[in-house]
Amino acid sequence: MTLQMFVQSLINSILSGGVLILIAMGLTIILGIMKVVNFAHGEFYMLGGFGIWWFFAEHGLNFVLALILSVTLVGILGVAIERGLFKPFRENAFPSLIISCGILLVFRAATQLSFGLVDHAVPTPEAFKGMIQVSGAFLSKERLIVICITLALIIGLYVFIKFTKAGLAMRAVSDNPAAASLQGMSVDRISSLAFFIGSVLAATAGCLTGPIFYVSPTMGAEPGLMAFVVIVLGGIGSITGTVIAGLIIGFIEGFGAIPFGTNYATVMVYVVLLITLIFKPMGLLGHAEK
Amino acid sequence: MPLLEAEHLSIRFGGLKALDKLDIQIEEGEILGLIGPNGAGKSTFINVVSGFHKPSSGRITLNGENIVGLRMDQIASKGIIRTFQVSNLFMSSSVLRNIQVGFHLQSGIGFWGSILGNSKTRRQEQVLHEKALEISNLFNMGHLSNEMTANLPHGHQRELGVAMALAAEPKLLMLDEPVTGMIAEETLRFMNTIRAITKKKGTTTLLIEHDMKAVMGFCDRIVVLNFGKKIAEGTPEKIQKNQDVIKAYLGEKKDAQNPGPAS
Amino acid sequence: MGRIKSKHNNRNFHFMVLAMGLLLLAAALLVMQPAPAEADEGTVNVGIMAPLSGPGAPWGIATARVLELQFKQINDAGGVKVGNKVYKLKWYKEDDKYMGSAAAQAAARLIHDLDCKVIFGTNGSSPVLAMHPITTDNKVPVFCNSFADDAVSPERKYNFRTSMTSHQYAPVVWKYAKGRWPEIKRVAAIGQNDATGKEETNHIKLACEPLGIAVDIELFEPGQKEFYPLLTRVLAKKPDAMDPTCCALGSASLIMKQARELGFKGKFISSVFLDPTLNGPIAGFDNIEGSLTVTWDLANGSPGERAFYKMWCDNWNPKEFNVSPTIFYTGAEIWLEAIQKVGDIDADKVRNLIESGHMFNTTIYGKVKFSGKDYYGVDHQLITPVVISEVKDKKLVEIWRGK
Amino acid sequence: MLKNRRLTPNMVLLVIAILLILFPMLSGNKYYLRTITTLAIAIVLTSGFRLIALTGQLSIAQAAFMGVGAYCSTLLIMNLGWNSWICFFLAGFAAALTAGIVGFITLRIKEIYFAIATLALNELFRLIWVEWDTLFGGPAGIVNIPSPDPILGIHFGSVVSFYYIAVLLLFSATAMMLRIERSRIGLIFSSIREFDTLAASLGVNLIWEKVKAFMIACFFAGMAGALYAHLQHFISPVDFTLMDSVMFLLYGVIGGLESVWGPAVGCTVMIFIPVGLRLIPNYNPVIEPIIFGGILILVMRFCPGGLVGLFQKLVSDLKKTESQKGEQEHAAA
Repeated sequence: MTLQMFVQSLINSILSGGVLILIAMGLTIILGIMKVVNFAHGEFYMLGGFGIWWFFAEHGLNFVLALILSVTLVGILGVAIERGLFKPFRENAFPSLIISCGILLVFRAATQLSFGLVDHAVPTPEAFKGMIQVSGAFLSKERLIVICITLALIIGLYVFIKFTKAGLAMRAVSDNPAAASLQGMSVDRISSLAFFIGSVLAATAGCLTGPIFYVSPTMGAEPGLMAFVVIVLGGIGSITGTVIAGLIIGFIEGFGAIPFGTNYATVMVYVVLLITLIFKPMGLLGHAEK
Repeated sequence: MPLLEAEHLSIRFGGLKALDKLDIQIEEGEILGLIGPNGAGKSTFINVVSGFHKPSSGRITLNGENIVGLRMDQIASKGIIRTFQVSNLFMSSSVLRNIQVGFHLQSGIGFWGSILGNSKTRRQEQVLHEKALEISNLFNMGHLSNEMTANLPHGHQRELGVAMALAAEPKLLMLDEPVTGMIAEETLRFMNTIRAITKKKGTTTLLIEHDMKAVMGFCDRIVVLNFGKKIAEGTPEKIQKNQDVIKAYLGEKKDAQNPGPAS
Repeated sequence: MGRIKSKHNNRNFHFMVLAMGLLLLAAALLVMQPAPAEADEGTVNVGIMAPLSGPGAPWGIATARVLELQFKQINDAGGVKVGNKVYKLKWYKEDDKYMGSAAAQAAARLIHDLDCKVIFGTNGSSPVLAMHPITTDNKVPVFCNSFADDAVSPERKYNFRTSMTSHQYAPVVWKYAKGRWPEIKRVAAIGQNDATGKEETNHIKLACEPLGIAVDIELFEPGQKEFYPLLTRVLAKKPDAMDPTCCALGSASLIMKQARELGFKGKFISSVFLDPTLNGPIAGFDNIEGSLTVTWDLANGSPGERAFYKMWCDNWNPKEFNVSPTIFYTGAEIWLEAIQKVGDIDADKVRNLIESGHMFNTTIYGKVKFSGKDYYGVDHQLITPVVISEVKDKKLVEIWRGK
Repeated sequence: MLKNRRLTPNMVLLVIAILLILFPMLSGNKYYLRTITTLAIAIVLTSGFRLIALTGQLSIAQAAFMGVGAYCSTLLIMNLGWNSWICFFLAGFAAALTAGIVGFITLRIKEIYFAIATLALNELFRLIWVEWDTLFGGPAGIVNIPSPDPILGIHFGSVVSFYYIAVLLLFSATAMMLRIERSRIGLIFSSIREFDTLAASLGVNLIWEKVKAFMIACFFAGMAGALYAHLQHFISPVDFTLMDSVMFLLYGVIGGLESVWGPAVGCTVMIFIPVGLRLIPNYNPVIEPIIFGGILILVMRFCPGGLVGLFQKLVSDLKKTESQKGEQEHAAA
């Protein structure tokens, strides 16, 4: 492997890992706090993408404005779904899993029916165009910006969970909802907040990757699945674990693809997940309840 | 040779030594009381013996055979059955089904017998059913046998836990605070039932209790723990007069303002 | 659960069984009630099978739209005259979900329940192969589009493919490319890791190797969007040209975009499908400028092609246009012409006509016939003109047309 | 009808059985025969899923084990020319054996972690079938799978014969599930789900019992897979995907996992809804995912116990009001 290929693979790994982390982060918060198994998480990513396409590409809004608008709308939708559908099923895997599967089917089919049959391109904003070259390896500016924003969001979220009052409340609810509500915390409000943050993060990932890839009704399927792999590998509810697991998977995809091809890299991801779970049944940084 | 022997048993959680080089022998057929103030390591001892926790060091032998490192179910199949401190039961099953799970090791019904459901299996199942009713009658729960466990009053739940353990026909029965939350009369009745059954069947019993007074009348011998160490051992009369024991309980009363044994 | 000994629960158990019985009874009634939809006197039932949901939906929905309009127009014009009878068409639409099992089930409905005499569909190899036992056993002709070689073979007696595959396209386009740019020595063929992608990349390999071009095949899981790792691997082998189109439209576009981002300077040559109006927005128009493809601009094609494209634009969003409907539209045209010609809707007669090398006149491509005996062992492959176009100024420009 | 307390469950079962056996004679519609055949396969798979769920584990890999059975029987028949009926059982054993090996490794993983591990397993199996094309035919799959060999001159090729094989498989699987439900194995399985530590303290070997459940479930999945291969005459990796595994999960939970009848009810309802919808003139299948998703959401939102749970609740409510009425009358008298 030449230096150029190594640097390129490094950049590739960080980028695919970063986007994965962004999506998985929302899921781990939702699953960690509410114990709701949300298979429809990828659909919030998809809706975020459609938001940016609708506001920015179709209606010519400013990119940042379109991002904020789309992310907020998806967040509100997330809260509405949480209040309306998931609320009775906190701590209850089966019903929440089924409901989320239903949401997934409805969202996917509804977007297909309302936004048509083609994959929608989202143009890259002028400011983000162009390439950067690092020791022979290429990195487009739009990707660099995604990496930066992802990094900022991860740090922001970490600070939020570790140091703010709301974050502390979230952790308390996650550890023991009954005790937290006895101490006067509103489990309802914290759950809604968690769901809001979760859907916002997924939607942000959708908005940011919109111009890099494209927007289609089925775009949430693969990231939604991989997000589960990431959080289970990292340990549910652990932010550090999610970051580590996301990077591990990013690196397997980035470096594994070079000697073996991408389809074998996918095989390796699942093998690594299984082996990790055999030795650490609660994921890398997950800890047993009780 | 004692039935169960623990030698130099230690376990630590983080920096805390829950058990500290503990030596305990349990003789065949006796009722041994294990008492001590909160946090003395009584439940930890049961957890270690039953395989729930692994000791940091030390040996546990049953009839001279080492049992450290075995899984919970392997230890159970060697005849060591425990109950739990809080009412740990199959709450959404009936009383009878709870007891029937207790028969797991004794049922004698194999996989294929169970699947095929031939007449032999049916007979065995009938026998088990009757045995389960018998056990529930021993604890005056015969009329409740089809009730859902979660609906039982607290006292009955505690009794059911012991009934399940007895159904497994243990060599060594370990009862973890079986009378918690019972009023005095209930306690008396319950403890008498247990003593009657175990003595009749010759079951060796290890009884853990926080309430010293409650166990005095029932145990053949008592071991007192404090901070994971054995501080006294002997007949109930001897223990009641032991200065170290009194100090341990009184000390606790002063520090944690816990209602002591006398209250 | 299962507290069998309890009196209370015994009753519940009892009622559960009752519930199931009632449900099954209802199901049975539902099943027995409608008699199979026998075709009325003067109508003939035809089936449309397409992926109406799932990843193939963009093709399937477009196909269903066009075929429904086509059949409606025929009925409005008085129907089809077969022998001395005039039939109206009655069509039924089924969703194969782009899955084999669903396609088999859908074919069973169209044939056994709805008595369809012909099926137009479907995309994808797995669905076509899965419905074969049912359609062949019941002698129902299938006009399909599957890039798997296996979809057309002697034992699939009533399967006809009305789309050309990379097997026909690749030799032509690569021969042309090698003639024009002799410096092409190494090609990367990138495809989706499914039956279609595997066949297509293999066709490219078969076409290129006789020309002295080495081919590196690279496959990826369907739905993948990040091709940087894959392309890093591909570009390390320094290919002179790339065929990235053995996959869904979006994936192909992304591969081209990302290859350019990673510094790929060579040509994109497509043996499957490349259209700047569809690929361009995602791939970037600059990135695909100068590419070579077997796709051509229907809007500037033969009169039939122009009319077809206009029909789409009159009724639906031009942006949603794709080639899938043309394939099945052509299939329907051929079947209709065949039954009129032989004066019967019998599948064997239609098959004999097609295998006899009959020239069909009424298609959007002009005169076409079926061939393929030397490769597939049976003349069930429709041969349409091969056109090579180049992408110039964001448009397809025809540069070569075969006969 | 509900008041007829003399109607025993066994009688109802008998009626269902007779109906199923007579059905091909009552209606010659091959489409419905085929639908019920697929329904039977789905019920067998879903019952297996439920059996695993009984031990508290959520398996999203049942389609993969169905695939193991399908590929095993197909390869043995087509490459070695073995008798298809022997292969039919071998398919079950192969799937059970695979499940046993996999189970011993993975079944100590719990809850959602186990669900995702099985999900990965399903993907791994699929990728093996896709990548190992010399043996498994790759993504193109295996075509022209023959019909089962004739027994005593009876040929098995028609839809009706597959229907009867499927019904037979359904009966034997259901009988097995009922037997397990009523026997000590079922008791031990559910005790693990309710409280594994307590079960272990009474001598239950958690892993072994879970592996047992997993193996029984996968045995039937494998047989169903072999039947599926014969029915379709064609298998490919896309027939045994994650989505199919999730489907069995959905069917099971919609029906209700608490009851042994849940999978049957769930599969019947969910498979017959699309069939029923197609009877509506001019029905457009495009909206089907929305209807399907809507049903999932509504059923779970308003009766988390599934359809059987809902039915039980309705019946018990009815009885409650009846007995209240009775008491009132009694009091009045």
